[in-house]
Amino acid sequence: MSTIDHLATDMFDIDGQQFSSRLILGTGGASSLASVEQALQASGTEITTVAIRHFAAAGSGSVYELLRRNNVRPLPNTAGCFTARDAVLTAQLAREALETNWIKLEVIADEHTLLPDPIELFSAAEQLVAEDFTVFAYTNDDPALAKRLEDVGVAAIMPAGSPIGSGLGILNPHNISTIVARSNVPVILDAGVGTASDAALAMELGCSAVLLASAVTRAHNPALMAQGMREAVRAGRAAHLAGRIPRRDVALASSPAEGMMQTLVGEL
Amino acid sequence: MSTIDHLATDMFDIDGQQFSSRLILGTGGASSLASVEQALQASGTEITTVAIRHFAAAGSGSVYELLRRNNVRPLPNTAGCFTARDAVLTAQLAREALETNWIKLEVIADEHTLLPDPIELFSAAEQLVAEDFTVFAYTNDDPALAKRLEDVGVAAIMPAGSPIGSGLGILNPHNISTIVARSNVPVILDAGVGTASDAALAMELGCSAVLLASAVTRAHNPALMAQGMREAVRAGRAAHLAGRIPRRDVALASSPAEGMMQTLVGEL
Amino acid sequence: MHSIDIQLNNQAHSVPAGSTARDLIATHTSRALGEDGRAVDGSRLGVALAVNGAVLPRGKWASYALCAGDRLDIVTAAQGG
Amino acid sequence: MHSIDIQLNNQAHSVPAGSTARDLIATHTSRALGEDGRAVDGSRLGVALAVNGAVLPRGKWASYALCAGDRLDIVTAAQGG
Repeated sequence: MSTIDHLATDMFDIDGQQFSSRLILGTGGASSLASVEQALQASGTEITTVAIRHFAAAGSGSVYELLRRNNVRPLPNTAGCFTARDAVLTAQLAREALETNWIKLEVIADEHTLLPDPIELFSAAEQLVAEDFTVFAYTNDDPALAKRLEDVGVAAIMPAGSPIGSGLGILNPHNISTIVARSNVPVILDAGVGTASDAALAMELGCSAVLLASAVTRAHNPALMAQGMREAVRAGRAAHLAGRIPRRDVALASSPAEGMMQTLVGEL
Repeated sequence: MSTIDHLATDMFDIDGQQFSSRLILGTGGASSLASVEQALQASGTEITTVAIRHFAAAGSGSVYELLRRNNVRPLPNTAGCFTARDAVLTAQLAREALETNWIKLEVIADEHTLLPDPIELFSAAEQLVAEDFTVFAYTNDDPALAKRLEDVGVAAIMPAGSPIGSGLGILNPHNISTIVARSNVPVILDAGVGTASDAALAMELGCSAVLLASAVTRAHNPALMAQGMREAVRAGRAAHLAGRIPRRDVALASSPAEGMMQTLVGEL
Repeated sequence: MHSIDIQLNNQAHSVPAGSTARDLIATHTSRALGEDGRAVDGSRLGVALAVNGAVLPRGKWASYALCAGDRLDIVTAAQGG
Repeated sequence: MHSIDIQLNNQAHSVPAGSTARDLIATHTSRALGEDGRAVDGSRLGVALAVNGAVLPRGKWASYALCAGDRLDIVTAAQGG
């Protein structure tokens, strides 16, 4: 049976550019670069996050080269930074190294939760916007903070569904849909996705894209999970656009009452 | 970027036959046959349920012909039956009309919940198995009843996620996974799916397939929702096979601590 | 030539005396049917018949003469489920 | 010819006196670099340099002479995020 792709013209717009894929992959947690590459290909991603770390002279291959040969755009992050100062320096190094203004801004409050520190995050966002960075702001799921970040000029709001690597999915769907409803920039669900249905839910809530790493890289079969995430993000996007049925407290028959045999309606 | 389909060889086995699609569509609730046909094509379904109703001489096209020209196998149901007697008669008529031994057995307790009546359902299943039907038993999500139905010889267990047409999704995931864990026949989630993430979750819980109707036929855009459901079922299946990450109460960094600049780890 | 009264799909209906179930279904579906109750054009008919609440297999349609008061149900696949 | 001691990526390191940042990076990455701090083969280098905790743009690598005690960080993209 031939199928039309009803999402063929649905593009993800960010920073004046268009992407077919609404799945942004992270590369952390994978057992090898080969595993990353298989997952990237199965995911269909066009944007992928990388960390900025010391160059190892005898490195076993380059993540940067891997992204370039797969035509995937790098989104460097500031993972591991606890202060605005460190995040800004990391962003500056990332821009210099990867020749991109894009930065996924992470400023972490503590190593236990890896939740963003709202004050340092906001300060770093202000500085980086002033330095002409295109800031993807990793934030908690607070609609008020999201609004402040948007007002300061970030390009995308990236609320956490749950703590990084926890696999707990979206713990507060209401907050995510509130952020989406109030935002004039793309909202990208970041962190906490554990499995495909979590990614689909994020898109159903109106997110423009989903960023995930551990759910794929640490799955038993990363490439297969990557394919699942690709289809889940598309599925959730389709469902969001298609307009779901309302939730009802009582059942509603899908088979008609008309045309029943008399016997079967108890008359006779 | 070229992608391999990691699900290409993953087939749905039922009654000795193999199907590529694990999505079974229902045709009820659609505004027109044209709408059904577009949704069928977008869904990629290979099996679709129909009701058995009086033949209308001046009918506006035939569901049966529609399924035949799309090479979709009909799965007649006994929707609307409240007793084993009526369900058995409907099954017999369905076999005669559609020339198939397959029957989706529904025996409803009341019109408010449309939940199956366990006693009538079990009785009808016994009779139909004895008459060589291939019985797809629509049941509640009770693992004990599911086992009794399997023992009597049904070909598939079809537990409800929530009441038919309610769109409430899977209200008791634990029951569904328990049924899956104990079952030696395919478990097909039936009823209650509202949106794509519900369908993905069903597959993640280990169901072999998902049956849904209203979620597609009553969506604002049925064809687009059908595509979403197709990808959601594949996504959930991939995630199930791929082996998801565990849920954790604390975060786990996806970016490495190694290779951080000294400045950034607070030393200096 | 007189007619007999039956009930067809929950409605009162008259058929010529001597009509068989096959005659009734052929008229009702506008299809020519063979002795075996199948469409003569080889395509599938997709209908079934109940007489007084029991299935009458298509192979017996040609030999079943309708009786006054018979309750007939001609059914087919409809949107549902 | 004497050498000077610096810190490179958190480790003690010696370079010949008079070395520039460009010399250090060329050695460390095994790539030939032009005056503009770019690889002479035209491919992207993918690294950045911080000197004493501040970015030194690639355009200034060739003109920056390393000083004893300088703390250098050469960074690149790594798996993460």
